[in-house]
Amino acid sequence: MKIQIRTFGIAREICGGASIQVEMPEHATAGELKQHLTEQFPRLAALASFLVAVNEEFADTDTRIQAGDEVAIIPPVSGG
Amino acid sequence: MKIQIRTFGIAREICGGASIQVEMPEHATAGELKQHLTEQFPRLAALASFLVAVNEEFADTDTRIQAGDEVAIIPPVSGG
Amino acid sequence: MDIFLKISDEPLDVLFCIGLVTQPACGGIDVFIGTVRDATKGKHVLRLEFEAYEAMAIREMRRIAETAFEKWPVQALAIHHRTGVLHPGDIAVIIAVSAAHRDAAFDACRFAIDTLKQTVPIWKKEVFEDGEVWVAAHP
Amino acid sequence: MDIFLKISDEPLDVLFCIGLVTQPACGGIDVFIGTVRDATKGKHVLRLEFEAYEAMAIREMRRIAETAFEKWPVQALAIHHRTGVLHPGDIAVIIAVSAAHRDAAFDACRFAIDTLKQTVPIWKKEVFEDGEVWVAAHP
Repeated sequence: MKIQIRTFGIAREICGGASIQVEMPEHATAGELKQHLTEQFPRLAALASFLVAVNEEFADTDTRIQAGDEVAIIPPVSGG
Repeated sequence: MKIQIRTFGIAREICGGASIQVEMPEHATAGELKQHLTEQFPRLAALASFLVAVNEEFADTDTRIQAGDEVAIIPPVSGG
Repeated sequence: MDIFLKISDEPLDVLFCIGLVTQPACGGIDVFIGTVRDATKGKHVLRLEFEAYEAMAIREMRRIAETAFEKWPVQALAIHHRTGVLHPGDIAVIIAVSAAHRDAAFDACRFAIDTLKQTVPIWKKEVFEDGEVWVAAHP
Repeated sequence: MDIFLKISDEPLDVLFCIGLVTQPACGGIDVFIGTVRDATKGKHVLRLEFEAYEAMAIREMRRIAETAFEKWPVQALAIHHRTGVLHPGDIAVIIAVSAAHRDAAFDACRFAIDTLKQTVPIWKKEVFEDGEVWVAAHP
Protein backbone atom coordinates (compact mmCIF):
# COMPACT_ATOMS: atom_id res chain seq x y z
CA MET A 1 0.00 0.00 0.00
CA LYS A 2 1.10 3.56 -0.57
CA ILE A 3 1.43 5.65 2.59
CA GLN A 4 1.51 9.42 2.48
CA ILE A 5 3.72 10.73 5.27
CA ARG A 6 3.88 14.24 6.63
CA THR A 7 7.25 15.44 7.82
CA PHE A 8 8.18 18.27 10.16
CA GLY A 9 11.21 20.15 11.34
CA ILE A 10 14.52 18.52 10.56
CA ALA A 11 12.70 15.45 9.17
CA ARG A 12 11.20 17.66 6.49
CA GLU A 13 14.68 18.76 5.50
CA ILE A 14 16.08 15.22 5.61
CA CYS A 15 13.23 13.79 3.55
CA GLY A 16 13.28 16.68 1.10
CA GLY A 17 9.64 17.73 1.38
CA ALA A 18 6.72 18.32 3.72
CA SER A 19 5.10 15.15 2.45
CA ILE A 20 6.58 11.93 1.07
CA GLN A 21 5.07 8.72 -0.21
CA VAL A 22 6.41 5.28 0.63
CA GLU A 23 5.30 1.82 -0.43
CA MET A 24 4.73 -0.60 2.45
CA PRO A 25 3.15 -4.07 2.75
CA GLU A 26 -0.50 -4.21 3.89
CA HIS A 27 -0.85 -4.14 7.71
CA ALA A 28 2.68 -2.83 8.17
CA THR A 29 3.47 -1.63 11.68
CA ALA A 30 4.82 1.72 12.74
CA GLY A 31 8.03 -0.05 13.74
CA GLU A 32 8.43 -1.49 10.24
CA LEU A 33 7.74 1.93 8.76
CA LYS A 34 10.42 3.48 10.97
CA GLN A 35 12.90 0.90 9.80
CA HIS A 36 11.96 1.48 6.16
CA LEU A 37 12.33 5.23 6.59
CA THR A 38 15.70 4.89 8.30
CA GLU A 39 16.98 2.82 5.39
CA GLN A 40 15.62 5.26 2.81
CA PHE A 41 16.81 8.36 4.75
CA PRO A 42 19.89 7.32 6.76
CA ARG A 43 20.21 10.78 8.33
CA LEU A 44 17.06 10.00 10.37
CA ALA A 45 19.19 7.47 12.28
CA ALA A 46 21.46 10.29 13.47
CA LEU A 47 18.62 12.08 15.25
CA ALA A 48 18.36 11.93 19.03
CA SER A 49 15.15 10.03 18.34
CA PHE A 50 12.22 10.01 15.99
CA LEU A 51 8.70 8.77 16.37
CA VAL A 52 5.87 7.96 14.03
CA ALA A 53 2.41 9.36 14.63
CA VAL A 54 -0.66 7.65 13.22
CA ASN A 55 -3.89 9.64 13.08
CA GLU A 56 -2.42 12.35 15.31
CA GLU A 57 -1.36 9.97 18.06
CA PHE A 58 2.13 8.76 18.89
CA ALA A 59 2.33 5.19 17.57
CA ASP A 60 3.87 2.21 19.35
CA THR A 61 6.25 -0.06 17.46
CA ASP A 62 3.44 -2.57 16.85
CA THR A 63 0.72 -0.07 15.89
CA ARG A 64 -0.68 -1.23 12.52
CA ILE A 65 -1.00 1.28 9.73
CA GLN A 66 -3.99 1.19 7.39
CA ALA A 67 -4.18 2.69 3.93
CA GLY A 68 -5.60 6.18 4.34
CA ASP A 69 -4.22 6.74 7.85
CA GLU A 70 -2.69 10.11 8.57
CA VAL A 71 0.97 9.28 9.19
CA ALA A 72 3.71 11.67 10.28
CA ILE A 73 7.37 11.60 11.22
CA ILE A 74 7.96 13.30 14.56
CA PRO A 75 11.59 14.28 15.14
CA PRO A 76 12.58 15.43 18.66
CA VAL A 77 10.16 18.17 19.65
CA SER A 78 11.44 21.54 20.82
CA GLY A 79 8.46 23.78 21.42
CA GLY A 80 8.07 26.23 24.27
CA MET B 1 11.23 56.65 78.52
CA LYS B 2 8.18 57.25 76.40
CA ILE B 3 7.91 55.01 73.35
CA GLN B 4 5.65 55.85 70.47
CA ILE B 5 4.31 52.66 68.92
CA ARG B 6 2.67 52.23 65.54
CA THR B 7 -0.06 49.63 65.30
CA PHE B 8 -1.49 47.85 62.29
CA GLY B 9 -4.37 45.59 61.35
CA ILE B 10 -6.13 43.99 64.26
CA ALA B 11 -3.56 45.46 66.68
CA ARG B 12 -4.70 48.93 65.69
CA GLU B 13 -8.26 47.98 66.58
CA ILE B 14 -7.21 46.33 69.85
CA CYS B 15 -5.05 49.28 70.91
CA GLY B 16 -7.65 51.81 69.81
CA GLY B 17 -5.49 53.89 67.49
CA ALA B 18 -2.83 53.82 64.79
CA SER B 19 -0.28 55.08 67.30
CA ILE B 20 -0.04 54.64 71.04
CA GLN B 21 2.44 55.83 73.63
CA VAL B 22 3.75 53.66 76.46
CA GLU B 23 6.14 54.39 79.28
CA MET B 24 9.02 51.89 79.59
CA PRO B 25 12.27 51.83 81.59
CA GLU B 26 15.44 52.95 79.76
CA HIS B 27 17.06 50.12 77.73
CA ALA B 28 13.90 48.04 77.83
CA THR B 29 13.93 45.05 75.49
CA ALA B 30 11.41 44.15 72.84
CA GLY B 31 10.44 41.16 74.98
CA GLU B 32 9.72 43.41 77.94
CA LEU B 33 7.68 45.72 75.70
CA LYS B 34 5.65 42.77 74.41
CA GLN B 35 4.88 41.74 77.96
CA HIS B 36 3.89 45.28 78.89
CA LEU B 37 1.62 45.54 75.85
CA THR B 38 0.00 42.19 76.58
CA GLU B 39 -0.83 43.35 80.10
CA GLN B 40 -2.18 46.68 78.89
CA PHE B 41 -4.11 45.12 75.97
CA PRO B 42 -5.03 41.55 76.97
CA ARG B 43 -6.66 40.86 73.61
CA LEU B 44 -3.16 40.86 72.07
CA ALA B 45 -2.57 37.59 73.92
CA ALA B 46 -5.40 35.95 72.01
CA LEU B 47 -3.70 36.55 68.64
CA ALA B 48 -2.05 33.65 66.86
CA SER B 49 1.17 35.63 67.48
CA PHE B 50 2.44 39.16 67.50
CA LEU B 51 5.89 40.59 66.98
CA VAL B 52 7.53 43.87 67.70
CA ALA B 53 9.48 45.67 64.99
CA VAL B 54 12.19 48.16 65.87
CA ASN B 55 13.35 50.53 63.17
CA GLU B 56 11.54 48.52 60.49
CA GLU B 57 13.18 45.21 61.45
CA PHE B 58 11.61 42.31 63.33
CA ALA B 59 13.03 42.48 66.85
CA ASP B 60 14.26 39.57 68.92
CA THR B 61 13.13 39.22 72.52
CA ASP B 62 16.40 40.77 73.72
CA THR B 63 16.61 43.60 71.19
CA ARG B 64 17.04 46.83 73.19
CA ILE B 65 14.82 49.77 72.44
CA GLN B 66 16.19 53.32 72.53
CA ALA B 67 14.20 56.49 72.93
CA GLY B 68 13.39 57.73 69.45
CA ASP B 69 13.36 54.27 67.83
CA GLU B 70 10.56 53.54 65.40
CA VAL B 71 8.59 50.79 67.12
CA ALA B 72 5.61 48.87 65.75
CA ILE B 73 3.32 46.03 66.76
CA ILE B 74 3.14 43.41 64.02
CA PRO B 75 0.13 41.09 64.33
CA PRO B 76 0.05 37.98 62.10
CA VAL B 77 0.62 39.15 58.54
CA SER B 78 -1.82 38.21 55.79
CA GLY B 79 -0.67 39.91 52.61
CA GLY B 80 -0.73 38.37 49.16
CA MET C 1 20.23 42.33 40.22
CA ASP C 2 17.16 44.19 39.03
CA ILE C 3 14.54 44.48 41.76
CA PHE C 4 11.29 46.39 41.37
CA LEU C 5 9.10 46.85 44.44
CA LYS C 6 5.90 48.79 44.89
CA ILE C 7 3.08 49.14 47.36
CA SER C 8 0.22 51.14 45.98
CA ASP C 9 -3.44 51.89 46.53
CA GLU C 10 -3.90 52.16 42.77
CA PRO C 11 -4.80 49.13 40.61
CA LEU C 12 -1.81 46.96 39.72
CA ASP C 13 -0.70 46.45 36.12
CA VAL C 14 0.35 42.95 35.04
CA LEU C 15 1.86 43.99 31.72
CA PHE C 16 3.84 46.74 33.40
CA CYS C 17 5.34 44.21 35.83
CA ILE C 18 6.18 41.83 33.00
CA GLY C 19 7.80 44.72 31.13
CA LEU C 20 9.91 45.54 34.16
CA VAL C 21 11.50 42.08 34.26
CA THR C 22 11.78 41.40 30.53
CA GLN C 23 15.39 41.38 29.38
CA PRO C 24 17.09 40.29 26.15
CA ALA C 25 18.76 37.32 27.84
CA CYS C 26 15.63 36.04 29.54
CA GLY C 27 14.00 32.91 28.23
CA GLY C 28 11.30 32.44 30.81
CA ILE C 29 9.12 34.68 32.95
CA ASP C 30 6.94 33.34 35.71
CA VAL C 31 4.20 35.63 36.94
CA PHE C 32 2.03 35.03 39.97
CA ILE C 33 -1.16 37.05 40.24
CA GLY C 34 -3.04 36.98 43.51
CA THR C 35 -6.68 37.88 43.04
CA VAL C 36 -9.54 38.44 45.44
CA ARG C 37 -11.82 35.39 45.62
CA ASP C 38 -15.56 35.92 45.82
CA ALA C 39 -15.89 33.50 48.73
CA THR C 40 -13.94 32.18 51.71
CA LYS C 41 -15.05 28.87 53.21
CA GLY C 42 -18.33 29.22 51.39
CA LYS C 43 -19.06 32.73 52.65
CA HIS C 44 -19.55 35.46 50.08
CA VAL C 45 -16.83 38.12 50.27
CA LEU C 46 -18.02 41.71 49.84
CA ARG C 47 -14.58 43.31 49.88
CA LEU C 48 -11.07 43.07 51.28
CA GLU C 49 -9.28 45.86 53.05
CA PHE C 50 -5.48 45.75 52.85
CA GLU C 51 -3.14 47.83 54.93
CA ALA C 52 0.65 47.84 54.98
CA TYR C 53 3.44 49.06 57.19
CA GLU C 54 4.86 50.41 53.99
CA ALA C 55 8.48 51.22 54.74
CA MET C 56 9.02 47.93 56.53
CA ALA C 57 7.06 45.98 53.93
CA ILE C 58 9.34 47.31 51.20
CA ARG C 59 12.38 46.32 53.28
CA GLU C 60 11.03 42.79 53.73
CA MET C 61 10.16 42.54 50.05
CA ARG C 62 13.71 43.60 49.20
CA ARG C 63 15.03 40.93 51.52
CA ILE C 64 12.91 38.31 49.73
CA ALA C 65 14.17 39.48 46.34
CA GLU C 66 17.80 39.49 47.44
CA THR C 67 17.44 36.00 48.89
CA ALA C 68 15.91 34.83 45.62
CA PHE C 69 18.89 36.22 43.73
CA GLU C 70 21.24 34.36 46.06
CA LYS C 71 19.40 31.07 45.67
CA TRP C 72 18.56 31.00 41.95
CA PRO C 73 20.02 32.41 38.71
CA VAL C 74 17.25 34.93 38.12
CA GLN C 75 17.61 38.11 36.11
CA ALA C 76 14.93 40.43 37.46
CA LEU C 77 12.18 40.30 40.03
CA ALA C 78 9.18 42.56 40.59
CA ILE C 79 6.79 42.53 43.55
CA HIS C 80 3.84 44.90 43.42
CA HIS C 81 1.30 44.81 46.25
CA ARG C 82 -1.99 46.63 46.45
CA THR C 83 -3.44 48.32 49.53
CA GLY C 84 -6.84 49.81 50.29
CA VAL C 85 -10.26 48.43 49.46
CA LEU C 86 -10.39 45.58 46.92
CA HIS C 87 -13.34 43.68 45.51
CA PRO C 88 -13.62 40.14 44.15
CA GLY C 89 -11.64 39.90 40.92
CA ASP C 90 -9.22 42.68 41.84
CA ILE C 91 -5.49 41.96 41.87
CA ALA C 92 -3.88 42.08 45.32
CA VAL C 93 -0.33 41.12 44.36
CA ILE C 94 1.80 40.54 41.29
CA ILE C 95 5.16 38.81 41.36
CA ALA C 96 7.10 38.57 38.12
CA VAL C 97 10.44 36.83 37.79
CA SER C 98 12.62 36.48 34.71
CA ALA C 99 15.48 34.06 34.17
CA ALA C 100 17.45 32.55 31.35
CA HIS C 101 15.81 29.20 32.13
CA ARG C 102 12.39 28.53 33.50
CA ASP C 103 13.21 26.46 36.57
CA ALA C 104 14.82 29.43 38.30
CA ALA C 105 11.88 31.67 37.43
CA PHE C 106 9.34 29.19 38.82
CA ASP C 107 11.33 28.47 41.99
CA ALA C 108 12.03 32.11 42.77
CA CYS C 109 8.46 33.24 42.06
CA ARG C 110 6.97 30.61 44.32
CA PHE C 111 9.52 31.32 47.03
CA ALA C 112 8.70 35.02 46.81
CA ILE C 113 4.94 34.66 47.24
CA ASP C 114 5.30 31.98 49.93
CA THR C 115 7.72 34.14 51.92
CA LEU C 116 5.76 37.34 51.35
CA LYS C 117 2.75 35.74 52.98
CA GLN C 118 4.88 34.84 55.99
CA THR C 119 7.06 37.89 56.58
CA VAL C 120 5.87 41.05 54.83
CA PRO C 121 3.90 43.35 57.15
CA ILE C 122 0.71 43.62 55.15
CA TRP C 123 -2.70 42.75 56.56
CA LYS C 124 -6.05 42.04 55.05
CA LYS C 125 -9.50 42.17 56.54
CA GLU C 126 -12.25 40.15 54.86
CA VAL C 127 -15.64 41.81 54.95
CA PHE C 128 -18.70 39.55 54.68
CA GLU C 129 -22.37 40.41 54.74
CA ASP C 130 -22.57 39.50 58.42
CA GLY C 131 -19.23 40.64 59.75
CA GLU C 132 -15.53 41.02 59.14
CA VAL C 133 -12.34 39.25 60.11
CA TRP C 134 -8.63 40.03 60.05
CA VAL C 135 -7.20 37.07 58.14
CA ALA C 136 -4.84 34.82 60.13
CA ALA C 137 -5.08 37.00 63.23
CA HIS C 138 -6.38 34.28 65.53
CA PRO C 139 -5.36 30.63 65.92
CA MET D 1 -12.89 22.20 33.24
CA ASP D 2 -12.14 25.30 31.18
CA ILE D 3 -9.37 24.67 28.67
CA PHE D 4 -8.22 27.23 26.14
CA LEU D 5 -5.73 26.14 23.48
CA LYS D 6 -4.32 28.03 20.53
CA ILE D 7 -1.53 27.74 18.00
CA SER D 8 -1.09 30.91 16.01
CA ASP D 9 1.38 32.71 13.80
CA GLU D 10 0.15 36.02 15.23
CA PRO D 11 1.71 37.61 18.33
CA LEU D 12 0.43 36.14 21.59
CA ASP D 13 -1.43 38.27 24.14
CA VAL D 14 -0.62 37.77 27.82
CA LEU D 15 -3.56 39.78 29.17
CA PHE D 16 -5.94 37.90 26.91
CA CYS D 17 -4.70 34.57 28.31
CA ILE D 18 -5.02 35.83 31.88
CA GLY D 19 -8.55 37.00 31.11
CA LEU D 20 -9.43 33.55 29.76
CA VAL D 21 -8.58 31.85 33.05
CA THR D 22 -9.79 34.51 35.49
CA GLN D 23 -12.86 33.36 37.41
CA PRO D 24 -14.68 34.73 40.47
CA ALA D 25 -13.58 31.81 42.63
CA CYS D 26 -9.93 31.98 41.66
CA GLY D 27 -7.44 33.29 44.17
CA GLY D 28 -4.23 32.66 42.29
CA ILE D 29 -3.11 32.68 38.69
CA ASP D 30 0.29 31.45 37.59
CA VAL D 31 1.44 32.52 34.17
CA PHE D 32 4.50 31.22 32.38
CA ILE D 33 5.78 33.26 29.46
CA GLY D 34 8.44 31.71 27.25
CA THR D 35 10.41 34.37 25.42
CA VAL D 36 13.08 34.20 22.73
CA ARG D 37 16.53 34.70 24.23
CA ASP D 38 19.05 36.80 22.33
CA ALA D 39 21.77 34.17 22.72
CA THR D 40 22.22 30.39 23.06
CA LYS D 41 25.46 29.14 24.58
CA GLY D 42 27.00 32.55 23.95
CA LYS D 43 25.99 32.70 20.28
CA HIS D 44 23.84 35.61 19.17
CA VAL D 45 20.41 34.45 17.97
CA LEU D 46 19.08 36.26 14.88
CA ARG D 47 15.67 34.60 14.89
CA LEU D 48 13.76 31.45 15.70
CA GLU D 49 11.52 29.59 13.28
CA PHE D 50 8.73 27.55 14.89
CA GLU D 51 6.62 25.01 13.11
CA ALA D 52 3.85 22.82 14.47
CA TYR D 53 1.95 19.72 13.49
CA GLU D 54 -1.06 21.74 14.47
CA ALA D 55 -3.90 19.26 14.81
CA MET D 56 -1.73 16.82 16.76
CA ALA D 57 -0.18 19.59 18.83
CA ILE D 58 -3.61 20.74 19.94
CA ARG D 59 -4.50 17.15 20.84
CA GLU D 60 -1.35 16.79 22.94
CA MET D 61 -1.95 20.17 24.58
CA ARG D 62 -5.47 19.05 25.48
CA ARG D 63 -4.05 15.88 26.98
CA ILE D 64 -1.69 17.97 29.13
CA ALA D 65 -4.54 20.19 30.30
CA GLU D 66 -6.78 17.23 31.11
CA THR D 67 -4.00 15.56 33.06
CA ALA D 68 -3.44 18.79 35.00
CA PHE D 69 -7.14 18.89 35.90
CA GLU D 70 -6.91 15.29 37.13
CA LYS D 71 -3.83 15.95 39.24
CA TRP D 72 -4.58 19.37 40.78
CA PRO D 73 -7.65 21.40 41.76
CA VAL D 74 -7.27 23.99 39.02
CA GLN D 75 -10.10 26.06 37.58
CA ALA D 76 -8.96 27.01 34.10
CA LEU D 77 -5.92 26.50 31.94
CA ALA D 78 -4.80 28.25 28.76
CA ILE D 79 -1.93 27.25 26.48
CA HIS D 80 -1.15 29.54 23.56
CA HIS D 81 1.82 28.74 21.33
CA ARG D 82 3.29 30.84 18.57
CA THR D 83 4.52 29.58 15.21
CA GLY D 84 6.45 31.23 12.40
CA VAL D 85 9.44 33.54 12.60
CA LEU D 86 10.19 35.02 16.05
CA HIS D 87 12.89 37.42 17.13
CA PRO D 88 14.60 37.91 20.50
CA GLY D 89 12.09 39.29 22.99
CA ASP D 90 9.09 37.76 21.22
CA ILE D 91 6.77 35.47 23.17
CA ALA D 92 6.81 31.84 22.02
CA VAL D 93 4.41 30.38 24.55
CA ILE D 94 2.03 31.48 27.29
CA ILE D 95 0.59 29.12 29.88
CA ALA D 96 -1.92 30.56 32.35
CA VAL D 97 -3.51 28.54 35.14
CA SER D 98 -6.04 29.68 37.71
CA ALA D 99 -6.95 27.96 40.95
CA ALA D 100 -8.59 28.75 44.25
CA HIS D 101 -5.21 28.35 45.92
CA ARG D 102 -1.80 29.08 44.51
CA ASP D 103 -0.07 25.72 44.98
CA ALA D 104 -2.30 24.07 42.39
CA ALA D 105 -1.75 26.91 39.93
CA PHE D 106 2.04 26.72 40.29
CA ASP D 107 2.17 22.93 40.09
CA ALA D 108 -0.12 22.68 37.08
CA CYS D 109 1.58 25.51 35.19
CA ARG D 110 5.02 24.00 35.64
CA PHE D 111 3.75 20.55 34.72
CA ALA D 112 2.18 21.99 31.58
CA ILE D 113 5.30 23.71 30.27
CA ASP D 114 7.58 20.80 31.24
CA THR D 115 5.31 18.31 29.47
CA LEU D 116 4.71 20.56 26.48
CA LYS D 117 8.43 20.64 25.86
CA GLN D 118 8.52 16.83 25.90
CA THR D 119 5.43 15.78 24.00
CA VAL D 120 3.84 18.50 21.88
CA PRO D 121 4.84 18.28 18.21
CA ILE D 122 6.27 21.74 17.76
CA TRP D 123 9.78 22.39 16.53
CA LYS D 124 12.10 25.35 16.56
CA LYS D 125 15.11 26.18 14.46
CA GLU D 126 17.62 28.64 15.87
CA VAL D 127 19.19 30.86 13.24
CA PHE D 128 22.60 32.35 14.04
CA GLU D 129 24.84 34.60 11.97
CA ASP D 130 26.87 31.59 10.85
CA GLY D 131 24.28 28.86 10.53
CA GLU D 132 21.14 27.31 11.90
CA VAL D 133 20.19 24.34 14.01
CA TRP D 134 16.97 22.44 14.82
CA VAL D 135 16.90 22.50 18.60
CA ALA D 136 17.22 19.10 20.31
CA ALA D 137 17.33 17.24 17.01
CA HIS D 138 20.70 15.60 17.56
CA PRO D 139 22.15 13.93 20.67
